[in-house]
Amino acid sequence: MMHEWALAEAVIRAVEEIVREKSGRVIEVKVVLGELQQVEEDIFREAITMLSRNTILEDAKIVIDRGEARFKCRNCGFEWSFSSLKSNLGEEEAEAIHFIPEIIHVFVKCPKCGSPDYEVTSGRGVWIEYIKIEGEELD
Amino acid sequence: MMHEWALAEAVIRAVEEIVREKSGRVIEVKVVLGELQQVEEDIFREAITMLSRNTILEDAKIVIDRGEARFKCRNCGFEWSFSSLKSNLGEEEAEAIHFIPEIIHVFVKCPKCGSPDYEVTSGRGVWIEYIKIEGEELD
Amino acid sequence: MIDPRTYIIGERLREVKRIITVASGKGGVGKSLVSATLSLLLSSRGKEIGLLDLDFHGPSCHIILGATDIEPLEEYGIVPPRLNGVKFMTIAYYIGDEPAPLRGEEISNVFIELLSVTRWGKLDYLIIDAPPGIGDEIADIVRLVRRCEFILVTTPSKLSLLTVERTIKFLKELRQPVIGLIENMVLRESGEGIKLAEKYGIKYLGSIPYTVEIEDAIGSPSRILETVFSKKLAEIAVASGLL
Amino acid sequence: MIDPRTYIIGERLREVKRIITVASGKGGVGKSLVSATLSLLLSSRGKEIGLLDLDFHGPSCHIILGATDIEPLEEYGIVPPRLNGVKFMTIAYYIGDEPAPLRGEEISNVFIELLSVTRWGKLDYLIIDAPPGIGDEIADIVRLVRRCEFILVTTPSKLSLLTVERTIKFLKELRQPVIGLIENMVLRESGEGIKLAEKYGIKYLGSIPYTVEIEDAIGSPSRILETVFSKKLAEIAVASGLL
Ligand SMILES: Nc1ncnc2c1ncn2[C@@H]1O[C@H](COP(=O)(O)OP(=O)(O)O)[C@@H](O)[C@H]1O
Ligand SMILES: Nc1ncnc2c1ncn2[C@@H]1O[C@H](COP(=O)(O)OP(=O)(O)O)[C@@H](O)[C@H]1O
Ligand SMILES: [Mg+2]
Ligand SMILES: [Mg+2]
Ligand SMILES: [Mg+2]
Ligand SMILES: [Mg+2]
Ligand code: NI
Ligand code: NI
Ligand SMILES: [Zn+2]
Ligand SMILES: [Zn+2]
Repeated sequence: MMHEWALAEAVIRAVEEIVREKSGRVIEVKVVLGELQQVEEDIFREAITMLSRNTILEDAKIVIDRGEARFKCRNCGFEWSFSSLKSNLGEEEAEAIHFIPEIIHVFVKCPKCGSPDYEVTSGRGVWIEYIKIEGEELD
Repeated sequence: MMHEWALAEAVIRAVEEIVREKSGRVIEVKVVLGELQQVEEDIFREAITMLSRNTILEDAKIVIDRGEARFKCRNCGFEWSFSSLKSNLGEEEAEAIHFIPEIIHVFVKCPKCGSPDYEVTSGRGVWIEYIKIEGEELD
Repeated sequence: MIDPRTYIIGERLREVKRIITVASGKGGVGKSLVSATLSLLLSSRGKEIGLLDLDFHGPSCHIILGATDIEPLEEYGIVPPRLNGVKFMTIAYYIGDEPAPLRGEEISNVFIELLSVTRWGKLDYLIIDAPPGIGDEIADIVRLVRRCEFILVTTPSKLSLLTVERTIKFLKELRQPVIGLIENMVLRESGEGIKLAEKYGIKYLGSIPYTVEIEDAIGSPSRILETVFSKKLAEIAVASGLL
Repeated sequence: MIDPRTYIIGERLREVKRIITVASGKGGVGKSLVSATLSLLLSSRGKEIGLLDLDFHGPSCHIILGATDIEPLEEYGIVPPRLNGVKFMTIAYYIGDEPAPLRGEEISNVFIELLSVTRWGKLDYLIIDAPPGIGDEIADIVRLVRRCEFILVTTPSKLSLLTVERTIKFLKELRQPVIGLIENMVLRESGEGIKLAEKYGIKYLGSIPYTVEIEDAIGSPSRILETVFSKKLAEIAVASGLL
């Protein structure tokens, strides 16, 4: 699912902008792939590697981590995790959520009370956890 | 401004509901009056005292604190405090904000860029910070 | 940190017999005109009525009712002023003609604040005029009021019917009672509103014709009550069991 | 935690010459019909057009355009499919006929996600169909797109004019350029739209008559282009300098 490239491009552009006024070299960037969006790590890493060429990220270490997706019902307070329901999603549904994570509200209801009114408390999309540049850490 | 009574009533009702299933006596309740709503502390305290009679709060100590109101602009990122602009508010405006704190967006713009699109990061309304009951603290 | 406000809402609505939200999902279908006119009608037939305008971005009921020179009384909370017998609450008292550029969470906060300090007293019906949308708009009413019934409004246009269909599905998911569907601004009967109601087992409450003279009646309760719009709505109120 | 998405939006819109948001504040005034028809019109006159439906609760442009059997292509992002020449993006591709009960912050998130992965390529105009409301709805467009121009739509009704007036004030506070005001669904000329435009120094782009036959044209681009609605809108496009 090749829109991983668009997300990788966003990460690189963000790092470039954020470190623009810094003088140090970028040493390490940690990216968290929220479980909900089901970003394919291999493709994402490949994209980052390709797109980093001739940028300030060229020699940086890219640490990629998975972020657990969790939900909390605004109606009954119940909390649950994405992994507990993944198998119930059809292919079309998973694909829609892959592009727009919030679409989960259309397909998944609170397992306890059935309400669609719940919060995605973590693990939504792609985040940069930190950027290490020489002598500094940004987050 | 007597709607302080309605807010005090809400505090008492909340404490009653929250400690309903607990066995211990309520020892202390801390209430924060967000600066933005300009709740009159004397009236509020009087209301709490009157309304506490014959409730589980009858003998509880009520600690009342003021919470600083702060804002952050979504457009330019500027942060400022309510105290820095209080004097610019007319009486009608202050009264409207007293009833509905969000009305601040109608009268006050970001001091740096003029945008009405900013967040009230703290000090909005009335909050219970904690409830101490015998052997336990709830917050 | 505990927000005490939601705990008092039940108490504030204790003497309100029924709470009816006029909703649609779609904008411009006549929710506000239905809410305000229904309030006037029920009040004129001896019911004790409250009207709460929840459209903070485009409050309309005060314009329809011609509410000028009234404001709420501050008395151990906020007591809504009466207008033609109707106890009426709106954000317009506080913002006048200015825009209230509130975001989602802020809108929820205003709603909670209004529910927790407004003293409606005894009411037969509290009518809530909902804004367009099916997110916070309806979810908050359901979550905070807890015992709402819904009247849905659509026009005969596909664009409205398909959005109202989404709203019906949403209300079903939330297990909310729907009194029925009103088809408004009807130029020629197409049967589409009836079909939609049947598809979801909802009562079709009736259709209201496109009423050109309504525009000149806006601002004057007595003139509104004389329009065809109001006459048809009175029949619908009977059909819904509200009268 | 840094959200990388907003940093790429400028790049995604780099080859888009002008971005025009059709807004109102009020619902049901014809924003979607204007957005979709304007897109068809400009495209038929040789402009390269993108259309983005931002009304996630009541998406309408896909119904107006009769968009069935098309879906976006996944290619280093999302490439919007073409419909009568118009590159068209909508949440309807992903939610079908189901309700998307999204709250304020979630709506912002969907908008950011769409802006950061959609590859519009070269466009003369990107037309954005805004939802009703003047909170997140407009504030997010302003904050994220950064170089929008607005076309405002009202009907001649007081209820619409007063809400659009709030929107105009809000856009002034945000220092956003307004191309002008369209008065839609006019039955008899009242001059109220012109007055509102003059009051705020905005260009009055013209009025569009209430067009009964529009309902039957919905779903068929070729028939829409033959309506009086479309003919008047073409004149307005010229008056606005878009054609
Ligand atoms: N039956 C009707 N005939 C003619 N105009 C109507 C009718 N119902 C509503 N309107 C007009 O349609 C517009 C939208 O009505 P409004 O009550 O503001 O809708 P909503 O609250 O759903 O946005 C207003 O100008 C109103 O006067
Ligand atoms: N000039 C017009 N004449 C007749 N009907 C119209 C006209 N403009 C819009 N409509 C109809 O009014 C309704 C609201 O239009 P829509 O584009 O959905 O408004 P919005 O996007 O502002 O909610 C639709 O049923 C549409 O077909
Ligand atoms: Mg598909
Ligand atoms: Mg006053
Ligand atoms: Mg309305
Ligand atoms: Mg629309
Ligand atoms: Ni993908
Ligand atoms: Ni007071
Ligand atoms: Zn639940
Ligand atoms: Zn600012």
